[in-house]
This record gives sequence, C-alpha cells and structure tokens, in this order.
Amino acid sequence: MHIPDGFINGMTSLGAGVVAASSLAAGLRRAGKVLQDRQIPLAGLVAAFIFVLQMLNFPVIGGMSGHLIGGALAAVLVGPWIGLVVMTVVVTVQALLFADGGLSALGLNVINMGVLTVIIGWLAFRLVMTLLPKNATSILAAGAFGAWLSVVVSSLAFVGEYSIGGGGGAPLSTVLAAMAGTHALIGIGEGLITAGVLGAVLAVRPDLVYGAQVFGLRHTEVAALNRRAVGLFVAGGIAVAVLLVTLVAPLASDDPDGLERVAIDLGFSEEAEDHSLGDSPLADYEADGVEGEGLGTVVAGLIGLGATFAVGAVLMLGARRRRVRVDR
Amino acid sequence: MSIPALEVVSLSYHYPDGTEVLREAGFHIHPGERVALLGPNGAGKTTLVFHLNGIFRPETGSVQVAGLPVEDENLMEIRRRVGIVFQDPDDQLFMPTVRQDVAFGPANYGVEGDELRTRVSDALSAVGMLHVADRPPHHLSLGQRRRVAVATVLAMRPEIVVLDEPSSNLDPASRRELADILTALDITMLMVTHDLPYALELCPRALVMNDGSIIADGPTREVLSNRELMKANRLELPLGFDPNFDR
Amino acid sequence: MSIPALEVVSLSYHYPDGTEVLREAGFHIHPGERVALLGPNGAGKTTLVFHLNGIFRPETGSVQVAGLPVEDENLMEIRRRVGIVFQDPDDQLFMPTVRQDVAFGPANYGVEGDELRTRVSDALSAVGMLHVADRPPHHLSLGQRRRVAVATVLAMRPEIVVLDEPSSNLDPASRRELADILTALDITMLMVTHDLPYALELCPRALVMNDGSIIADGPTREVLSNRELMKANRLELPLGFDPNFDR
Amino acid sequence: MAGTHTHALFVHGDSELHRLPASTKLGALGLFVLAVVLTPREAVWAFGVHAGLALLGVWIAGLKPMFVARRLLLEIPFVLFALFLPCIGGGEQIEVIGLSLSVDGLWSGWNIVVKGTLGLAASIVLTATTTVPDILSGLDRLRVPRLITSIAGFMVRYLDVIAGEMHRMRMAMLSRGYSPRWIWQLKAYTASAGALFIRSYERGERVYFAMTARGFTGHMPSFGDEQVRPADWVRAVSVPAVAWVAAGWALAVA
Ligand SMILES: Nc1ncnc2c1ncn2[C@@H]1O[C@H](COP(=O)(O)OP(=O)(O)OP(=O)(O)O)[C@@H](O)[C@H]1O
Ligand SMILES: Nc1ncnc2c1ncn2[C@@H]1O[C@H](COP(=O)(O)OP(=O)(O)OP(=O)(O)O)[C@@H](O)[C@H]1O
Ligand SMILES: [Mg+2]
Ligand SMILES: [Mg+2]
Repeated sequence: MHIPDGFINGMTSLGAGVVAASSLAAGLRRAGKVLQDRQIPLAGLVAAFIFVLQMLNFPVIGGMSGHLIGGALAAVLVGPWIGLVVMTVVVTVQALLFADGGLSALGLNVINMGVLTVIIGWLAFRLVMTLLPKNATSILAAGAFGAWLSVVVSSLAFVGEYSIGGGGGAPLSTVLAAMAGTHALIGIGEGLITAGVLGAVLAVRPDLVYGAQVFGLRHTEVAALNRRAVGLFVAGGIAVAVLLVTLVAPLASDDPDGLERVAIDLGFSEEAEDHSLGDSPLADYEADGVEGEGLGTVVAGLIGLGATFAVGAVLMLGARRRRVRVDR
Repeated sequence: MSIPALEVVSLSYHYPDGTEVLREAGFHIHPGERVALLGPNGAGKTTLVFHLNGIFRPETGSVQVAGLPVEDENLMEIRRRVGIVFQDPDDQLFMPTVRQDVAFGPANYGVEGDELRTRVSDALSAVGMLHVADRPPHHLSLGQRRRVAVATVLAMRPEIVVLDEPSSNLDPASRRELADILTALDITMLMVTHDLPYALELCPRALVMNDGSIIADGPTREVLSNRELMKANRLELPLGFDPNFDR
Repeated sequence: MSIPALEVVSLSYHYPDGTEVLREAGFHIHPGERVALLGPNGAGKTTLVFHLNGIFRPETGSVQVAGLPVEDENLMEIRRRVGIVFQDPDDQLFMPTVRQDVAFGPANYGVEGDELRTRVSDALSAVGMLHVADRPPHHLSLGQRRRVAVATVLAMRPEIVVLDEPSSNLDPASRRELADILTALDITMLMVTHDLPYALELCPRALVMNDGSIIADGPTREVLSNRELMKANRLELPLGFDPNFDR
Repeated sequence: MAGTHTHALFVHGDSELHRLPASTKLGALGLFVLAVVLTPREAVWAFGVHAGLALLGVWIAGLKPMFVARRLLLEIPFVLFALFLPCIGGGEQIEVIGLSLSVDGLWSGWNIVVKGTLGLAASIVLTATTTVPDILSGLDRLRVPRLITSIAGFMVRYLDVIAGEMHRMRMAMLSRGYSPRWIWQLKAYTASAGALFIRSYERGERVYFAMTARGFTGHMPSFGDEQVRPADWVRAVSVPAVAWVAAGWALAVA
C-alpha cells in the first residue's frame, strides 16, 4: 500500500500533502495537551511496534498474505489524537529512513494509512461500544470491527486518489473491485490481530489501553475477559465482508475480462509487495470459468470468504486442541 | 563404554559481526555426570551453551546428544532431552502467566490434562514459586524470574540440564535450595557458573574455558587448587575459602 | 549533625496491577557511608532503588537527597547526584555503541569535547572494557554488559552510587576488581546484594529488608552474626565462612 | 528481522555526500523528487537528465551498483502493475510483436516506472549516506515539530528493543520444542504479538527509566553537533537545481 513517487500525479500528491499536514497539525494540537514527557517515549514505542507488525505477513487465503496497517489498533491503544501522530510518524519514517513509499507521495500515504485508518477505526470503535455492554469483550469486538472497516475504507481512499490523479490506463471499476475485494479479506486479518493484541494487553495492563480507560473499565472487569469474544466477532466480521463484496463488487465491475483482472491482482494485491511468503503473487480469488463479470467477482469473493472461514475454523480447532490447558 | 550423554568435537563459531568466539572447543560428558563450566567473562560459555540444543549451528566441528547429531531431523528429540536454563531469565519467559510458561514445554510434547497440571505444580513447588503461578512473569523480581526459569526446564523432565549461571540473583537460601533440588535430580548436568564454592559443592568435575577453547578438564577440587591455572583464567576463590576443607 | 546524603521516610508503593511492595520503609544514610541492602527475592529492594532518584514516586512518605526532596523541580539535580546501576544491564544500555552509552549521562549535563572523551575512557578503563568501546552493547556477554553498566554511572561522577547486585554474572577476578574500584571511589554508596561476604568486605553497615520494610539496621558483621535475623530473612552464609574472621 | 535492521541501510564511507549536513541533504532530496514528479511524462530527455543526477549521487557516495539495485527491488509490485497497463488500457492501440498495446497505457506505465525508480534511487542515496540519528536531527533543524522528531527518535530506538525481544522469544520457544507450522501462524502471530507488545512496552519503560536516571529530559544529547554553513546548502541544492531547470524547460515546452 505504500504509494511510490509518480504513481499519482504531482498536483494531487501536493494537495494530499496539504490535507495530511493540516490533519497532522490538528492532531498535534490535541495530542500536545495530553502528551506529557513520560508518554512521548511510549508513543514512540507504539510507533515502533506498529512498524514491526507491518513488516510481518500473515496468510489470508491461497498463498495470499497481508500485513497489518495498525491505525485502528493505535487509536484504541493511545487514543485518536496521539494515534494520528503516531501513525504519521510511522509512515514518515518508512519513507525517509527506509525509502518505503515515495517522498512526494508522503501526503497520500499518511492519509491512507495514518489519518483515515485512525479516524475510521476510532469512530467505528466508539460507535460499536455505545451499542454494546461496557466490558472487555466489547472492547475486543469494537476494536476488531474498527480495524476491519479502517482497512476497507483506506483501500477505497486509494481508489479515489487513483481516480483523481492516477496516470490512467486501468479502468477505474476494475481497480475498485480488486481493492475492495482484497481488502475486505485482509481486513479480517487486521481485525483478528487487533483483537488479539488488545486482549493480551487488557489482560495484563488495562491501564495501557486508552479505549478501555475512556469507557471506565477497571482491572477487575477486565479479568473476566471472555475468550469466545474474538471468535464471535470473527463471524460478524465475515458476515459484513460478505455483504460488502456482494453489494459493492457488482457495481464496480463493468467490463473486466480475465486477463485484466489478473493484471490488477498482480499489481495490487498486498502479497506482491512483501517478501517472505510471496511464493504465489497471483491472488487466485477469481473463480475460473464464471462468465458475467459482476457475478464473477461476487462468486470469487464468496469463495474467498468461505476459504478464509474454513482455514479459520481449522485453525481455531487446532488451536483449542493444542492450547496449553492448565487454566483451572 | 557408554555413549556420551553430550559430545562436543572441535566446535568453532563466530557471530555475524565477525567476532570469533569458539575455537575448536571439545569435551564430552557421560550420563549422570555433573560438570561445572568455568571461565572469565566473554570466554564463550553462553555461546557454547546455545550450541547444545541446536539454537546455534556449528561452523566446524559437531555436537552429539546421546549419539544423536544436532541436525534438523533430530531437533525436536534433542530439545526434549536437553533442557537449558538461560543466563538471562528474560530470555526464557514469554507467556502471559507463569503457569502457562511452565506448561509450554511439556505441552509442546503432547503432555496434557492432569499430567500437565501435576508437572506444572511439581516444578513450581520445587522452586517455591507456586504462589505466583497466575502472575505474568515479567512482573516478578529478577530472583523470582530466575526460579521460574528453572521450573520451566524442570517441567520438561529432560535427561540433561544445562544451567547458565543459575545461582546469580538468587538469595542465599534459594541458592542452597536450588543446590538441593539439583543434587536430588540425579540427571546429567552441565552448569556454567562464576561461583566457585557452588561449583565445588555441586559438580565433581570442572571444565575451564577461555577464549573459546576448553583449556582444562579435571576434578573440580584439583582445578580449583591449581594456582597458575586459576590465575591465568581470572578465577579466584573468595577470601578465606579453602577448596580442600573437608565437608 | 550533617544533612543525610539519603533519607527515606515511611515509603509505601504498589504496582499498577495492585501488588503491594513497599510498606513504610525508612532509613537514612550519611555522606561517605557505604551501606549494604540485604533481603530475600521479592522483598522490594529494586522497587526501593527506583524511588531514590524519582523514577517511581512515593505514594506515601518521602525521599530526600542531600536535603532536596525528590520532586519535579529537583529531578535534574538529584539525578546528577545519584547514579544508579540497574540490576539488569539490558535495561541500562540503549545506545548504538558502548562509547555513546557511557557518554550519554555526562552529555546530558553539558559535558562535551575533550572532557567528555576523557570521562568516557576513564570510566571504561576502570572496568576494563575500553577494548569494546566501539561495539554495540547488546553484542557483549552478560558479564561484559554489567561492567559497561557500571561504567555508564561512573562517567557521571555522582556523589551517591546505588548498585543493584553489581557483582552478579561477574567472573571472580572482575568481582574483586569492582570491589577495588568502589572502595577507591570514596563516595556514599548503597549496594543491594545477595553476596554476603561481598557485603561484609565492602560495606561497614547493612540494612535488611523483607516484605517491603526495613527490619534491621546495624554494623554488617553484627547483622551477619545474628542467627535468628538471618534465618528469618532467608540469609545464609556460605559453608565454611565465618563473619568474624579477621581480615 | 532479527537484529539491527535500522543500521543496515547506512553504508560507511567518507564521501562528500556523507559529510554534507543531513538537513541540506533532506532539503535537496525533497526538491529533487518534486522536480521529477512534476516533469511531464512525454519529456523523455528530462528524465535522462534526472537519471544522470541520480547516478551522479550514487557515484559521489561511492555506493556499489549491486547495493542500489537490490534496494530498488522494493518497487517491484508497482512495476508489475505498470507492465500490465499497456495491455489493459483503452484508446489508441499499437501492434508490438503481435500484442495490441494501448498507447496511453504505455505512457502511464513508463511514467510510473521512471518516476518511482528515480524517487527511490534518490532516497536510497540519502539513507546510505546519512545515519538515522543524523536524519532525525536534520529534520529538527528543518523545523519539523519537536513532538514528531522525538517520537520518531524513540521509535527508532525501540525498534531494536522490539527486535531483541522478538529474537529472545523465538529462541525461548524453540528451545522448548515449539515447531511453527503454517496452520498455526495466525494464532501464534496474534498471541505473540500481544505478548510482544507488553514485553516491549515494559522493557521500553525500564529503558526510559534508565535514560532519565542519567539526566535525560526528552532530547538526545548531541555528541559533537554538526555546523551547517551556507556553502553546504549551495552544494546540496545544486543537484536539484539542475533537475528543476530540466523540469521547468519540459513544462514550458509542453
Ligand atoms: N550477539 C553477539 N554478537 C557479537 N558478539 C557477541 C554476541 N554475543 C556475544 N558476543 C561476544 O562473544 C564473546 C563470548 O560471549 P559469551 O556470551 O559466550 O561469553 P560468556 O563466556 O558467556 O561470558 P559471561 O560470563 O560474561 O556470560 C564475547 O566476547 C562477546 O562480546
Ligand atoms: N512490574 C511489576 N508489576 C507488579 N509487581 C511487581 C513488578 N515488579 C516487581 N513486582 C513485585 O514486587 C515485589 C518486589 O519486587 P522487587 O523487584 O522490588 O524485589 P527485589 O527485592 O529486588 O527482589 P530480587 O532480589 O529478586 O531482585 C515482588 O513480589 C515482585 O513480584
Ligand atoms: Mg554468559
Ligand atoms: Mg531486585
């Protein structure tokens, strides 16, 4: 997802830079009030942690892998304002120190991976929390949902930017379908990991989770953390993903044919960007032999979701069997 | 002649940054022996320990555990047989609670249910840490963490234990209690230590390592009485301690 | 009557997870004294040490350094005066090279140029680690790291040094060398240790801590000769060691 | 991922570029990249000029071509995308060895590859000649908000802490018979990510304590601070100046 120089034209990039800078300024103004001396290093630690998670790949389906973006996680851990600053730092450091993502595209990358994921993640988290009982399980569920939604929205933002300032060449609808489909899946991974990390931190240091502080969760309430929460929420996340793929994909695909689709997948799917598991860069969630373009995407998406769910189920079963069963 | 429990043959190793650490180190230990590994800071003792269960692989030379060479296909088996207590307890403990940490090793080898619970509580009571079983290990004091680290290895019921300075940061009573546990175990043992009276008490045989090689091997009392050897390897007995006193 | 170099008055503290650790601990140390702090694992010694320069703040009670209360406006001054050697060297060393790590403290107080260079090399030679000055600290052996950790504090030329088990993981010769360095320093010193002969050698006075309170305070030789006190606090002298032998 | 990846990008050397103050190099990099991005894609000759400047940078810094080439691989996914654009684009088509390619797609692909590569190459030259702390203090001097640079500074420091903790956890797990298989990956990933966070967080906290114990107040002390002379700025900016002339010319002609 790190956009390089020249992918989006100069004027759009500059415009994005201005937008990113002003939201950063807003974030800094709000964060500056809460960030005491002691929290600056800890913000740095969260940034480093998210940076590391972004470098690790997790499998999605069929040899495809994704990695965490982490904006929603940051928002729930340290709050939206510091989260925004933290994510901006992460993306900037990636561009400047690791040459990952173009310098001229910094504004775009900050918006996609920082500003949007934090804001969407946090809003969705708050929204879900107002609907659910105020306990630790809900925090995980809300965090996971926020994470999933933030990834999808971030991918849509990319499409928006491409439509404004892309060099042309690829039909927009194709890009949209591929991005939304892929990221509805990758987002599930993001949601799971976010819930997993939040669960682990809540169990030991609930004082470190801003989202839990906001809702006044105390140590004792957190101790009753329900492990099934994550599992339940995965199911919910998948349901929403199904909905999205069914609704958005048909609108998106006007006239792509097989080759076009593969080309897009090649260019866009996350796994090609990363190294470790990049054995098959072909994200084969296009069902072969299904004609009728919109339908093909939907079927592919559904098969993908089914596969994800199957893998997830096997995984959980296995995990249960292997789990260190010593808890009373 | 029995097969050595542990056999190290002319082992060499250097770290990725180029520091040469092991130079043709070699020794062997027979089943049931208790051996101390002595030597100055930076001699390469910890690096050697990391070779004994395949965490590091020899550049030249070889390591065999009960006749099994340390190679990919034997790793699981070797790690079941050789339990290592690391020098730094933070290297050893990583699970959310002490109980889960102690259970981790046996659970990987398929131990479960009651058997697992017994093993965990046995190991924790042996080191006197049962009362912290449900706390996170990184919230313990350093001495407490070291005791839990020993328990994680005891719970695996290994045939060979390798301990890298097990007594450091322990209070004096715990140090003695650990000695009692270890002598009662009756298994093959290699113990790295800077505490020479402790080595003498626990291990009839001692190896001296310096600059990556084993340069002495003999009965601990003799090694500790050899003035030149001791001096050349930065080993010194505490003031007023006589290795030949009769216990 | 001089102002105490260090004064701790009925200090209490508990960790965020609720563990109560310090309970009304209190003592004071006069300028130039060398005092040992003894006690079992988990007694709260390290937690107490963290209060002495304001890393942790007292919940109740107070800490004063040379008459200055440990409060925000005095922190810089207090941290210049009190140097702490942490129990775990990995917590202490964080810069890319050993040299930079040792320079970090004095540089924070505006020392620079030649003066800084001299301080760094003096401190590193004092612990015999000048030859690793340009290596990253995390590539050193544990004993080497501990020596560098001592150097980082020496380089600050503090008035009071607090050492949390400085001798653990050191080889016997380094342990003695460290004792020589510390006695030569002629500053106020508080040393946490489980090595009782070492405490006797270095510190004329000893405090005993258990369960968060100071429960004994007196000449080290007397403390170590008090059978009941020793037993109740998991303190034991090594086999064959007599605290009243004449040095 | 174990170890000190933060230092792996820097190449020791004593070139003119190594010696330039970081702030001037950062400024020059920004200007250069902007010039590249604004150059119209049809002005092929101007990209020749830009490429010449980038190669000049590589040559002055004394970098090995293989090193630069390897680091350029980062761009592969976008290159792949660019390669397919001519096949799927609409509009006017041309025949090339039997394939019908879109002219517009060809131009788009070229645009992405050339600008991306030039931008990446310039960044590689910067990171290879400037240490991480220098880049951070350079940002400071360029008036980037303090909060940002301090958080970034801690982030870089803690990367090593986290990498260290990851390495330790891995060794500990392996030693007690853990054998990772792909099916467990997600489970192991989330479990260890959570544990890793707390471990790193608390280790980071203690490291921070140690820093404050030695008088740290939120800003790294400077060990021999660099001086920035106007002449340094002139030298640093001379390179992007040429790029801007080329870009301006191309824009005027277009
Ligand atoms: N990760 C590393 N990279 C490079 N060199 C290392 C690394 N770890 C250790 N060394 C070096 O290897 C040598 C041996 O280290 P090792 O930890 O094996 O010593 P040791 O005998 O265990 O010492 P100690 O008694 O202090 O624990 C030392 O010189 C040390 O500086
Ligand atoms: N971060 C923490 N969170 C919660 N409890 C803690 C934490 N650190 C230490 N404790 C607990 O506080 C008590 C005192 O710990 P402390 O580290 O001060 O002991 P100590 O006297 O230094 O022991 P040792 O001799 O083993 O180093 C112990 O019971 C320990 O379990
Ligand atoms: Mg060692
Ligand atoms: Mg302690």
